[in-house]
Amino acid sequence: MDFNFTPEQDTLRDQIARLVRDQNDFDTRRKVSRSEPGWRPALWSQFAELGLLGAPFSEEDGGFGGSVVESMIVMEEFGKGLVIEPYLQTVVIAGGFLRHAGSAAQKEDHLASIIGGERVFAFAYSEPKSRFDLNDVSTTARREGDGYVLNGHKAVVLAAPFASHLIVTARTSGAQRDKGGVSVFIVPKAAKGVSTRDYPTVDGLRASEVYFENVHVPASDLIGAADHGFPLVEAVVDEAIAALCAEAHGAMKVLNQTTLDYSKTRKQFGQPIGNFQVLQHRLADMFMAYEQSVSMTYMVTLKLGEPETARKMAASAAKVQIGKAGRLVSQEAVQIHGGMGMTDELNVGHFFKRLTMIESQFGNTDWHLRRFTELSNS
Amino acid sequence: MDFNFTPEQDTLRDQIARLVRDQNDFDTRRKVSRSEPGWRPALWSQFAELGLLGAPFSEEDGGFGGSVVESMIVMEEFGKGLVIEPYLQTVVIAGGFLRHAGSAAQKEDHLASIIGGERVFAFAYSEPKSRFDLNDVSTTARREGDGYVLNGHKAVVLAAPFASHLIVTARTSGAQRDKGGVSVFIVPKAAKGVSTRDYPTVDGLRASEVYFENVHVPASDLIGAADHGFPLVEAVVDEAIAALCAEAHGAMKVLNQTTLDYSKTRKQFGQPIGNFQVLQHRLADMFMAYEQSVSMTYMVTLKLGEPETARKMAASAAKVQIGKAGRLVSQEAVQIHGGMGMTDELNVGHFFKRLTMIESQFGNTDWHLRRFTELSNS
Amino acid sequence: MDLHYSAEDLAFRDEVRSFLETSYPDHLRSRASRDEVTKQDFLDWQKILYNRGWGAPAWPKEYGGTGWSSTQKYIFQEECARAETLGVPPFGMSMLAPVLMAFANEKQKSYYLPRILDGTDFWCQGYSEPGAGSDLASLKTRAEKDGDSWVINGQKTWTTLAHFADWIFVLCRTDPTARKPQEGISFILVNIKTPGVEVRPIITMDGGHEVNETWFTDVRVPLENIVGEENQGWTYAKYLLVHERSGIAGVARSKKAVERLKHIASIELDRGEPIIRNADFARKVAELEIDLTALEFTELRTLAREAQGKGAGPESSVLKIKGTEIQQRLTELTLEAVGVYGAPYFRGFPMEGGNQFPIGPDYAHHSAPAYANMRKTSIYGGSNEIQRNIIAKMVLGL
Amino acid sequence: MDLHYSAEDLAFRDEVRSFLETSYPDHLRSRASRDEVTKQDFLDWQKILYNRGWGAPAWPKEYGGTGWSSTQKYIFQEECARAETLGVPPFGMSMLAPVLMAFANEKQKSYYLPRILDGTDFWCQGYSEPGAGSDLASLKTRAEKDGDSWVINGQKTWTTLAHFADWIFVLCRTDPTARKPQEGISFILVNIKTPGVEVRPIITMDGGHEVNETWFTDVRVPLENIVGEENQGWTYAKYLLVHERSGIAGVARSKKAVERLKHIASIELDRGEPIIRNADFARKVAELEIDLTALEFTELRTLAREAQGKGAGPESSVLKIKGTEIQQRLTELTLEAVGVYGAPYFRGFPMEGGNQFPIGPDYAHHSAPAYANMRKTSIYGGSNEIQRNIIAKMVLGL
Repeated sequence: MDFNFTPEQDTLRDQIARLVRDQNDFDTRRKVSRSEPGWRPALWSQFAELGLLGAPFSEEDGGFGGSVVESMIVMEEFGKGLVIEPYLQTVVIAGGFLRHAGSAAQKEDHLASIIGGERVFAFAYSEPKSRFDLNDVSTTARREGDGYVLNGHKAVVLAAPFASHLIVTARTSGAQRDKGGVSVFIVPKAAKGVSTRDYPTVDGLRASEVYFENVHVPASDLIGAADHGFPLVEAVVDEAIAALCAEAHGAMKVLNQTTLDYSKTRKQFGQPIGNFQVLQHRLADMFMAYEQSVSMTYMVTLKLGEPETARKMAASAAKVQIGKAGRLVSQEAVQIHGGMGMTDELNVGHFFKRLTMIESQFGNTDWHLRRFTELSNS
Repeated sequence: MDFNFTPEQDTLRDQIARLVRDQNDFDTRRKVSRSEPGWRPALWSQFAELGLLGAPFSEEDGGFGGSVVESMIVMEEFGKGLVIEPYLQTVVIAGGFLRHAGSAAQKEDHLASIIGGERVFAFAYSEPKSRFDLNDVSTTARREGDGYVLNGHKAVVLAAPFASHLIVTARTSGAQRDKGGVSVFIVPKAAKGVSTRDYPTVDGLRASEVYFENVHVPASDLIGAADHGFPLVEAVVDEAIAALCAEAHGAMKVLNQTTLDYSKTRKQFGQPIGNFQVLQHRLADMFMAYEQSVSMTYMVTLKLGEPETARKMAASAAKVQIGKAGRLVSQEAVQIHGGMGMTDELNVGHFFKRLTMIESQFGNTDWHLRRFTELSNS
Repeated sequence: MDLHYSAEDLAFRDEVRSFLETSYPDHLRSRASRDEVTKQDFLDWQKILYNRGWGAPAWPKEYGGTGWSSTQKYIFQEECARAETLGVPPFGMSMLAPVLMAFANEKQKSYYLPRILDGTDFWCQGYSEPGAGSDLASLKTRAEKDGDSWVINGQKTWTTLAHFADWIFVLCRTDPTARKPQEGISFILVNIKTPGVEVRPIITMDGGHEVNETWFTDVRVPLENIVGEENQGWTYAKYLLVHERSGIAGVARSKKAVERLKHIASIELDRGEPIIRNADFARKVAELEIDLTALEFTELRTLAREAQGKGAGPESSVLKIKGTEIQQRLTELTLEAVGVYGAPYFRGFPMEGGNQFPIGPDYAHHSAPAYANMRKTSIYGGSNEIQRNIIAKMVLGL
Repeated sequence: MDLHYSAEDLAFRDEVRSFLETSYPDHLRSRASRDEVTKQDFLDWQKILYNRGWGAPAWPKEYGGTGWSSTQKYIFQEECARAETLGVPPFGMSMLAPVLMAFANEKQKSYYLPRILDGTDFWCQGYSEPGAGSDLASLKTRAEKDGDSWVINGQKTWTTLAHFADWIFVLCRTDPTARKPQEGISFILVNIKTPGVEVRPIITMDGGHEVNETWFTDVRVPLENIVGEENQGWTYAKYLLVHERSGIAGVARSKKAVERLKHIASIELDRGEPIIRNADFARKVAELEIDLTALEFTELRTLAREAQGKGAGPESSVLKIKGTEIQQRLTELTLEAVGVYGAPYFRGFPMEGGNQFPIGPDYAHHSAPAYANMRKTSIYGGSNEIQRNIIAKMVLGL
């Protein structure tokens, strides 16, 4: 039992923290998110140079021999700075698919480009009617000759506007909600028949509706076994959830500190509002919510390697805790800041919006409570 | 639209309040509840003399021309004094069955005795496995000759230890949980084959397990139509719920006042604890919970005459609100009283226990939330 | 005790309902769910009400009001909510007007009130300042006498709809030497076109523009623009804050919003079924409906007390707290219902094809900004913390 | 970072587990779920632990403790919870003993500690007074020097298990003239059989007898019964309050209780199905399990910090708050699960047929009293309000 970071991990954290502080201050981040192209390829290159994009990959995969703990560190620091660049989609998710099920050729083709910062991925899985169910897939991949033909519509695909490649779930057999029959493909966004409508999201990211119209995909771009993609998707999404939890607790840390600082300086009725016992207890509750979120992030990160049921329960438990804590912390931060907390000018509202979106990303609190319940009582 | 009481109703309330204050102070109530027989027949006679037991009955039924509003007033005042005498079971419930569906002969036989205080009723409906479902009835009433033969076991029948008569639900047809096939009978407790095991309840009342072993009941003691008793039971129980809500808000009123008084006198750290803003806000929340409970009691009481769906939704909504408010108020009252609130010596714990039991009487908060949801979305 | 409307009240309800059906214009109908309501929208609706003689439902007849009973006012609100009409901005109609009626001189009353009634003047409120949010009495904006003018310097903030306004009523410090912060404050009316008044937008986190900073730099207004007595403004401000709290609970609008939420939840799918069949979601909607019913009856009880002349009093804090909690919860659940389509954001980005947003269902477009925006309700109008303080002090005597 | 136990730790766990399986006596097994645990029960269990050399898991070896690592202590707690053993009353073992080790003289240590270890002395705590609940420093009980004795007068309350106790450690005011209420307090050991000590039961609302009032009337104890310096008792009292907070979260016991709750919920029927299949009930159980997981990992993080010598510090307030909230919630849900059979009450009424209650399922008998009883947990040990004050002050610097 050990909750300590290695000296290398501490160094990694310091590097990222410095990079975020220097390159991603609040005004810069806001400006980037509101202008085209909505991210900074140059910053992405810096990530690559610093080795961030290879941090969680093994040395044999061309990475720096880290693990999910490294992704946790990156995401926590990114959460503190509201970083919009698609580390989650590219490194955690696409990287995760490749690590778990990529063929030697696929790894060869993609991993070095991910680690080097040349390729950016998006994960096209949700659909207009699928809500949060990863098995609810209407997009079809029809076998044809040596490959597949994809047709369908993927909804709110984060980072798709600047992705070079997409990871796409599609149905190779079965009915819309069957767990069998789901397959996973790598599709270059430039492939014929792929079209997108791009838009910003409320939390300052970018996303697309992605349409597939008779898109031909060679069999070599299938990741894992045909029809058996669902458990793979679940495994990767649980890793993405762990990373999101880290991002969320990073965001909560800053939001708590900002609110605490504000409560010590803002005066009402002749004294700092932090003197009022009601606010003191609410700040204490925010602190506890944050501490419990850190605990759950560690918990899920360290349990990603457990057997399937334990891993899923860990991911759902963490997502539930983080969802509730994020709501509490973000709502209270705005409330304690009063009118100022409502403005676009302070970072408070931006953390509020990001934490709100995290709550529903990869399944909201209720969805994960139900998954946890079903696993717990089965 | 009118939320005012008539002068007669105001007078009734004053009379009851005086009676409760004079005859049912906390120490007396505690002593009575802990000694045999666990209630006061003499006090019951006083209720009769004052006309309380006839208050909600029409003049043609021998009552005093009141309505559910009169029962609400009685129950609210009884709630303030934690009165243990079985007004709910005898007047509201048995009286309700007779009002709604009693034959002329049944009214003739029973109503005058209820109003006069000679007969006391208990309502034997729940069973060891029925939880809160009124249709879940395993007790059987087999047709035999000119009557019925009852067999079964009723659980936690409040007031049964001192009842002269029981209202019993039994199955005349159908399967255990069918809504059809439930019938309602009046059974003298002295009838051959009726046996009881009596015990106290945590809130200072008395109850029995009631066993029916080949109990012969004449057809003339069937209330309403055979097999069609369920809607009748639902209607009467909704009236009982309205009465319970009144009792609960009466209890909350005293508990809030007691807690408020305590917070003004009890000192910690050199000042009354009511000076601490955290307690101020919690007392404000208790006040709001109480106010909302009063509103919901009025609401359900005034909607008892509405069509079935509206009546049920009103009853469930009120029970949910009162259940939550009672929990909040009772828990906070104990917490704010600190150690003293935990003792048997103060009335706080006794209100706590009564409010706790009310929460589950005739269906707990979850049960009524589900009923409300099903009616609302059907 | 009785819940039923009288025959007269029912006839009145039908009259209102049919008026709204026939007279509420289509071009405003589509506005209600849009991002931004324009000033012209407000003016159009006020003109229609005015022409019908219902320009000021809550005013006494002598000022051109309807003279309605509190039940009639309640019914009118209910019907407007049911028809999803625009709201009427409260600043002139429900905030300033009662103060004028109670404290202004005849000349002021006869000049300003008719212009509020027919929509000529659009008012906004100059109360809060950067350093004085819930602590209103610590305001710093000064008004100094100079000849026949007040000269005003200072800054107000959170001035809602100041960018639409013709006039602003301003709390100013006129006696800086007063012993208590509540003393030495005056209530002054300022035409917003007066030189030296500058309105700067505050963009809120939902991307909307409702509130502003309003700066006063050597703004000169006639001495006669003061309402009531010099240095007595705090009394009028407080009067304004406790007066006309009816409707503060927003029950009728929230009832309509619950309907909308249930409609959305009957369309949005969860595991292939409408999400309203999801036990957790259904429970949350039911809890909200039940809370709203409790609030509705608490408001009805308050109205009954008011009708008896007993006054709403500090109990109106209950209506404010519970009403805003419900409004916030409604937007939370709506955002939850729409799932992934809560994320796309359109405000400020040019849309193709006019009113129709291109991505996801219509009802989802505004769900996340609405959730963010409604956080304001527990902050403004005396934060919910202040309301709990008021209950503790005024009701519970703590 | 790593969650796994080392091979040594796993071997230790097996050792503890097999010890508990073979050595925990049957007559104590049936006690755990009974109303009242007797003094003899506690003594029996302590004797068994003592004989195994595990009489004081948390003490250093020099005092007869185990010298275990914090992981080993954690494992021991987990296994005891898993086996549902009796708890060891904390007053002597975890509260007084650390104070003695840190501040007592050699003679005191060598006399008292072994007698705690082998169960000879049963201790209770004389801290709270009727006028001083959470505000401990305002205590009034006096100890005055008279010849070779302290003469103690006053009243303590909430003295848990004083009716079992041989000794009580008492905070007394020894310098009434001290400037601050925290000063002038001494920490004195009193044999409870000393003339003038009177223990009066306090019956709590669940009908149980755990706590007492303890009265001191001219109680004479030797001067040497003071621990440490005269008038420095507040320092020792605080030391006691922050020391040995491990286990305060009660995670292991609560995990076992969740198991029991789920077992009950798999038996109790709702609409003919086990209530654990009811979506609302299942959700509440899941939320509790998740909260407990969060608490477990927060405790593990705290242990890890402690193991590095960083000290638990005021973060232990988080463990206390969350731990007690979970314990309370567990009893709430258990009562909810058992339905109508939560109502019958048996304590103090003679039962037929020995241990078996006659009405309803076994697990229901104690559910309502347990719910009522557990309300104490957010009051005692520094109320949860005090804990939040501590977080605000000590952690957040407010």
